[in-house]
Amino acid sequence: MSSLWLPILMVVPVLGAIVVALLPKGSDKLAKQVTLAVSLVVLVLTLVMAFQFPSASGDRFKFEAVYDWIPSFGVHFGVGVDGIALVLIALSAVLVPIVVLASWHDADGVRTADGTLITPKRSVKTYFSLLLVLEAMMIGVFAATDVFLFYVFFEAMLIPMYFMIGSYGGAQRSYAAVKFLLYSLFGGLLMLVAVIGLYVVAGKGTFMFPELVGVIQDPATQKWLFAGFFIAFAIKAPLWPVHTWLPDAAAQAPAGAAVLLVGVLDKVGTFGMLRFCLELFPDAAKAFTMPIVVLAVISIIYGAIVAIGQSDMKRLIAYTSISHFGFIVLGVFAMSQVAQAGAALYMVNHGFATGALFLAAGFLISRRGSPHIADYGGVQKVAPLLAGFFLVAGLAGLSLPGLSSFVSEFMVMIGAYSSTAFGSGALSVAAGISALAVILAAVYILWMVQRTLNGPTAEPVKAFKDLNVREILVLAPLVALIIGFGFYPKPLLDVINPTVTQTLVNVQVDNPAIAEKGAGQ
Amino acid sequence: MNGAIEAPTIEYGLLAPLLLVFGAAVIGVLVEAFAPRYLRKSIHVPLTLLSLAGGFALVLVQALRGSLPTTPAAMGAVAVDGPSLFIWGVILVLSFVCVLLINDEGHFVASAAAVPGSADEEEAETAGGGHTEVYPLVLFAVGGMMLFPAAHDLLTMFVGLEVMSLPLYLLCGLARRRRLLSQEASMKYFLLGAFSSAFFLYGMAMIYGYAGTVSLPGINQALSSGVLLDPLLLIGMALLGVGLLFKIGAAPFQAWKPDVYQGAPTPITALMASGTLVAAVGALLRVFWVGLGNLDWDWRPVMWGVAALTMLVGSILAITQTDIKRMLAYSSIAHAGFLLIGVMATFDSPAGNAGSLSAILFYLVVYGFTTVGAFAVVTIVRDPGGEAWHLSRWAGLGKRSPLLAGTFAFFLLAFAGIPLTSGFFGKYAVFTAALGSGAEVGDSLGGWMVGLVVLGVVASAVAAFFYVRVIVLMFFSDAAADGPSIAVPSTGTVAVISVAMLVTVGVGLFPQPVLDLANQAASGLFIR
Amino acid sequence: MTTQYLILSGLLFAIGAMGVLIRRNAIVVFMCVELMLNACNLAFVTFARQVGNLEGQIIAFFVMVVAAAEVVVGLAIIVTIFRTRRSASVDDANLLKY
Amino acid sequence: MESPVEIVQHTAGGVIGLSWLMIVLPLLGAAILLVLGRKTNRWGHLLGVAMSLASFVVAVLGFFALIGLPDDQRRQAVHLYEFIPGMVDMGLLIDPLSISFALLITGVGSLIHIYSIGYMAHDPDRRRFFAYLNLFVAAMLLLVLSDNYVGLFIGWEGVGLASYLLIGFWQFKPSAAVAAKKAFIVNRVGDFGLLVGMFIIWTSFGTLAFGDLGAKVNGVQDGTTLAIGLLLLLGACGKSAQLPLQSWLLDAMEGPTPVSALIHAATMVTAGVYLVVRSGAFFFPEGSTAALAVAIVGAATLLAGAIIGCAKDDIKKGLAGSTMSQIGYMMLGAGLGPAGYAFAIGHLITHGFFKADMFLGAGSVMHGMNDEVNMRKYGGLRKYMPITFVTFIVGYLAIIGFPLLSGYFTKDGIIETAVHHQPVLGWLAVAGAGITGFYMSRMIFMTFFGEKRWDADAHPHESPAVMTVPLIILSIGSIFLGGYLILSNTLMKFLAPAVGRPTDLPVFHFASVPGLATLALVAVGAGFAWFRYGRAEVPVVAPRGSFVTTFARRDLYGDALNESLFMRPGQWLTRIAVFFDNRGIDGVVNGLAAGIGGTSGRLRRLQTGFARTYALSILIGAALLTGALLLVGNI
Repeated sequence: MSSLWLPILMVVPVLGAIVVALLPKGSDKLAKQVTLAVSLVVLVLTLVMAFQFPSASGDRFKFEAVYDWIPSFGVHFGVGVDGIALVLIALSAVLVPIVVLASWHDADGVRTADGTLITPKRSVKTYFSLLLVLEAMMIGVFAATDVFLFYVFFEAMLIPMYFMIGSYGGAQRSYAAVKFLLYSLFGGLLMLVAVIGLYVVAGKGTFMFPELVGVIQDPATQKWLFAGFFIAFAIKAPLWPVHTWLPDAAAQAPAGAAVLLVGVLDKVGTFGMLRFCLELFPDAAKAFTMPIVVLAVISIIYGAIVAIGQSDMKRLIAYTSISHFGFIVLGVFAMSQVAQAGAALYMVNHGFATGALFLAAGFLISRRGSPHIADYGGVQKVAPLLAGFFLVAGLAGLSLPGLSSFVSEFMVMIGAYSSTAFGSGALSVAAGISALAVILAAVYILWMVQRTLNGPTAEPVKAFKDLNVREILVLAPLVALIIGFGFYPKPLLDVINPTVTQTLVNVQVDNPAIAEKGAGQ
Repeated sequence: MNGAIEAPTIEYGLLAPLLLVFGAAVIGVLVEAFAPRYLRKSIHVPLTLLSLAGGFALVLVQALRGSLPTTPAAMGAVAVDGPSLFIWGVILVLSFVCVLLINDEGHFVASAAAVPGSADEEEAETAGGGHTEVYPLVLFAVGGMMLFPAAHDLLTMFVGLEVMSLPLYLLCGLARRRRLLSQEASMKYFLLGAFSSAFFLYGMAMIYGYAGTVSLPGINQALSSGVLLDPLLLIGMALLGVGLLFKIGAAPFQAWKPDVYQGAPTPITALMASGTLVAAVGALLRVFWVGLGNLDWDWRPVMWGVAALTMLVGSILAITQTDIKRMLAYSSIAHAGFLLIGVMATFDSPAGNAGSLSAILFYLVVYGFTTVGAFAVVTIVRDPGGEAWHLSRWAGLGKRSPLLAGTFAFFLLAFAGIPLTSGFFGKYAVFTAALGSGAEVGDSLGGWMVGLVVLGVVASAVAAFFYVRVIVLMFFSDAAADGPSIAVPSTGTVAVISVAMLVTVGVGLFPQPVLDLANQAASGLFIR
Repeated sequence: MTTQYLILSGLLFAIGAMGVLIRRNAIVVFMCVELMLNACNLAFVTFARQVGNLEGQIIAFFVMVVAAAEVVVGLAIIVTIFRTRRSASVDDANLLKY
Repeated sequence: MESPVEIVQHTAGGVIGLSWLMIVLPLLGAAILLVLGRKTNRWGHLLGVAMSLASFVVAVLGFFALIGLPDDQRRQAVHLYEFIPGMVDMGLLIDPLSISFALLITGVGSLIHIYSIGYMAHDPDRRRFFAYLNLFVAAMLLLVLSDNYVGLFIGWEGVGLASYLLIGFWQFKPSAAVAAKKAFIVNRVGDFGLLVGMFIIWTSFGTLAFGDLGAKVNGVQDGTTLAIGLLLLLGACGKSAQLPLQSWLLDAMEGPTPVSALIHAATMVTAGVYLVVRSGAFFFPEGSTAALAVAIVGAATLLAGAIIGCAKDDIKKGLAGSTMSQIGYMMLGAGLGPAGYAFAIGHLITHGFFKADMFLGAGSVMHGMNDEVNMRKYGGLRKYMPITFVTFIVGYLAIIGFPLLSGYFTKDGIIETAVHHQPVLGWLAVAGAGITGFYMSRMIFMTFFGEKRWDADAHPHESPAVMTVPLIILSIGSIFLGGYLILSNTLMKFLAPAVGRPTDLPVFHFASVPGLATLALVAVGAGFAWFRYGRAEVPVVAPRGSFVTTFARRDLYGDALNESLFMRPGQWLTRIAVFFDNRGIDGVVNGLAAGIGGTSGRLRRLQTGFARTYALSILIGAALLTGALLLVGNI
């Protein structure tokens, strides 16, 4: 049986994009409304689907649909979701409407509180249709059960994002856009070689993921192919030392695009590590665990330290994300139930937290017209709501217990610490070191908060208006989710856990977590 | 030397497309000779288009008839096998499209002989009409392009080579604007072309000396029996290679390409970039797979170096180009490199070879259409002094005419091989073939093929940089004050661009039909 | 006993190639190319003799025809350039570069 | 000694089953006040008080429900919901220890809520203030009530957040903003310890719930438990401002006075003691190294705090120093095993009363002196604010351990036990008591006695009833509570099910050697204070004292130490890292791009435009090709 859920989820935004693109000139408002409507439809569909998701039943992929696409390459249009894919699709579906609302006026020329134009008027229809195309691709990349299809989306996603950064971004936008594209493209091309290699070596004549699991036996081959995939994902994630594109891209992109970039697109990297690197090349994954964990820990600490030194809000947030992605990678490669479940959960929570942070920062910047922290001060006094949301988002960023990001960070660290996969020692040390990040996180967030929100109100800040209804509608849902999942993460974890268990089985890690406190029960 | 030479048998049916095109060309010449000037164009255009269309129809008829001949036609001079028919079809469609471009006013000089700005040019201008001998020339060139890859012996191949090249030499010199560049291009192309074909010829002589025949299967025969290390053979192979690699513009024989592509009239550039490349690759395959197939353990390593060098030279040098056509020329050099990867992807199993052959054919189709489309766009982005050749003039095009810029951007992405464009599948097919042949047990190169593919992706990453650069110019940077004007494109040009776009998008989304055709054409491999 | 002819043809070919590289005048360069073609002809005829079939000699005729055609085209091009530039030096024509 | 009794899973409904209301009510209050925002300005403070009182009521009911049960039933675990599947569930543990804390928090908390109505009357943001207070109460209750370390940690950070928000309540003052940030960050250092501690607990015992740990650990002491103990101690030091993480507490006085009273005196800062006592059975058993470490830290801090207290002219900072010192006593007690727990908790409770009493008193004084905090500008205030004076005196007597007042019993208990178990530390504690006597008396004399040293525009007046009533209630507690709790070991017996107790209950000696010594020293201290500040003239500007004084004034150079050990190196590290990222890593990336571009730029020069050059390249190519083919052929 093939279910139509996922194809519909992908078709709807595409159709929406076409409609928006074909709207007559000067119907900007309509374009926005249509986009919002479409994205909300997608959200509703996704939620309905998610609630039908049978959590603990047999086969790996639910809502599967497989059609032949390119028979002579053995490529199928194969989609289906396991727990992790489901939550990530849900994440995208939630973020898009929020981003639409958030970037309502981004394309029609942004004026600061004192009325100076910071970004000129640009084509509104293009921006929003790109957004919808991107949504379709984001859903596709997580839903793909065919390695080739995954790759296609993995690369094709770059283009709409490239245009969103390049033509709607800040002063350095084209540099940032090109850097982003080339970095990712390079990784992607290496991955292409690995993808072909996988096809050739496996000799199965198909790219369907389930049929490729455990096919590659020869360790040397595994290592090469693993490397091909991993480098691409490491660049995407981004992992130290191939991270430098992110701060530029995120800083130059309009806040909305930045949210999707850091919140969703980068997750494809960690998602790919978890599904492809681990399950297709288990031996290589185990062989490379230690070096990768080291890189992850470096990212965690390094990202945090560099973040402290940033003077530009968006760059700062970008670096905090680098630190957070370090945690995710650590969780993925800690090879324990708790850690990997934590990592998967982290992908979602980080989407919400960083999303909120970027958007709040975006609202600040749109009022002041400058991303430089030094240009602010005393916002709390004039715009308490904005300040409040910014603070909560920041606290989520430093993963304050009671907010969603804490649960995942805690699970990753404790899971890594207790992981018995490889003679716990080294992983414990890694977890211990990465725990230092909780201190650094407090420093970079609170210092930024102190310099922007607190203290005497700076002169230009006096003109600030507090959040309007639209902006509240943007931030409130995120904060609600952050707090809600902070106290009750179970729904997400119940969906994630079986998939993680499955993964660990495929990786042939004998993990007590499965035996004792297995996800199922 | 006994006995009389018996009259040759010619399979007119099989050769019909070829003959039709040549016939039309001859008629074209007669028209030039006898028809009054004001009539000529109105005769030429339908004549040319119809003959090309008819040729295509005939090709289709043969293809649909199914059973392809297993023996060469015309006393073993021409092999009308699957690949030939496929290549003929492609060339005919591409050249048809290019003719539509050529039709546009203002590409060609009124009188090639006239000195620019001289009185008799004025007179020629006022007399009206472009240079109508363009049409028969093009037809001859197309005929040559068809003969070149279908030739079953080296002599026919040489003749085809010349028939293809000579008209092109002339056509390059006929640009209406920037005459000096055009003529210079034509001269360089001519001299170097002749030079390289001399090498080809000498190589042919050596081979003949070794094998005692110039028919490709004959040579193959000789290889399977005779000594393999005869310097005659090796040198001959090398010199043949020079001639062929020169035509596809592989390094270190690529020097002519940028100059000629830049100087030639853009429609002709399009014709060369698509048709000539297709034909030359076809011929290359025939020589090295059919004629020298048994020697591949020797030429593949060398081809490895050529391919690698070509890809790198092409993509690295393109980065710093400022002339759009020149940049596209370098990009086509890089693509020639990718094609060479496919040429090296030989197997022991016929099935494997068929696989890589179809990969190459597929690549040729998608690249051909995309490149024609790209040049077509170039023809309508105008300055007062002709086409807006300098890249800086393209700044902000996306703002002024988003549709055109978008189309061009899409072609560029296809060149770069971004998924969901036809170019991606082309690259993919070739790379797959290469890795496959490398993975084959006991392959003489083995891991080296992987290395080459990695080199290939690195090259395409570098190449992506300059494609992206153009997109940045068009969309992200603000328009130049006196930006280029977009000429209202003729229906012909619009047709060309839309066809190219259609293929690039369509194949990018659903490559299977084209792949089926290629597979079918390649299934029987070449006649041996 | 045919080797001398081969050596001769080789020499002719080499001279032709060198000429192309050294001489500036387009006409002369072109003549050098023709020389190379004729070197080929000589080689063909010799080999025909050596291997004992007619193909080589026939090929020689073909080559001559082709060469003739080439002459026509070549001269046409060179003359046009000469008319516009008032010079037949191949080195003067280097607007297209880099 | 007896160990704690088993925790029973609570089944029946009843009050204990509803104990989650204690947390939810104030949380709800906070939520309403924050979400509805300005709309609630008129009645916001009342709602805050109501919620806190309601939660107090629930606590009291729970208390009675608990003592209604037999001893072995007095540890009731209330399961709420599955938190992290397979790892930990949300649940409350209602036992004597937690309920005592709950009573203190909600009780004193409510009083301070009420007091704040008056104290913050003129602040435009009073509503927000009450929201934060509610938030704090909720978090603090979660901290003490939850039945596992994760829940505890959430509360732990929650109170940290509330403290951050309240210290920085007047965030437009840079000093306040900085102090708030500092408090949070220093606390985070402690949290790091707590986190890693939890990692090890989970890894080695597979559970984070207090209920299961007892069985899993069952008294075994080894490297692991020691490590856990020390890490938890680090956490405790952070929250409870013990050495070496004490530096934030004094700056925290930037917050409004009620905050200092509730958070930085009565409740939050004692969380460390709670943590140690709660984990005592597992990781700080009597005589273990971990426990010794706790005691040492306590002793060191109680001296440090006292010394600092001596030098402060800012009344609140003086009190803050004394808070440090008093918590040091509690820590000392907590480090002595079950014998000390009762006294530690006892002192914690009584201290909650008298220190809150004094802070609020100080607040009342400031209220009357337009927020002047410098004691050198007070003097002779007893006539102008009698109630404040009396209540303050009560608190003062309690803290210096004047016989028969609360502090006397609890502190003396600690000292006695300490001298008995760890003589050295014990006698240090005695010395500490002496110093306490000095600096507290100093405070009294400078504030209420002597002649006026006010600024011209100061018009001291007694505070409104809404502020004085809480003072009175607190002072009553400060008088009697200690005796009630200690004399007949009421508290020790009550706590026994939760923390265990020594087999032979201690008997309180009024005339023990350490006790008398303490009294003597206190008297000396007080006398010296009178000699310096009561009888003599107090200069309005502080004279630059001996290096000892400076040492104390500078908080024993704690900040200087942090500055030079962590902040400066940290800043350097940051700068280096940023530079490395921009020039180093990104440099390589951009350098690569530039390199390729440069190569391209150079190579294209080969394209000279001369046809003959091209011909040459062809020839060379041909030669290469031939050579290569021959080469490969002949390999």
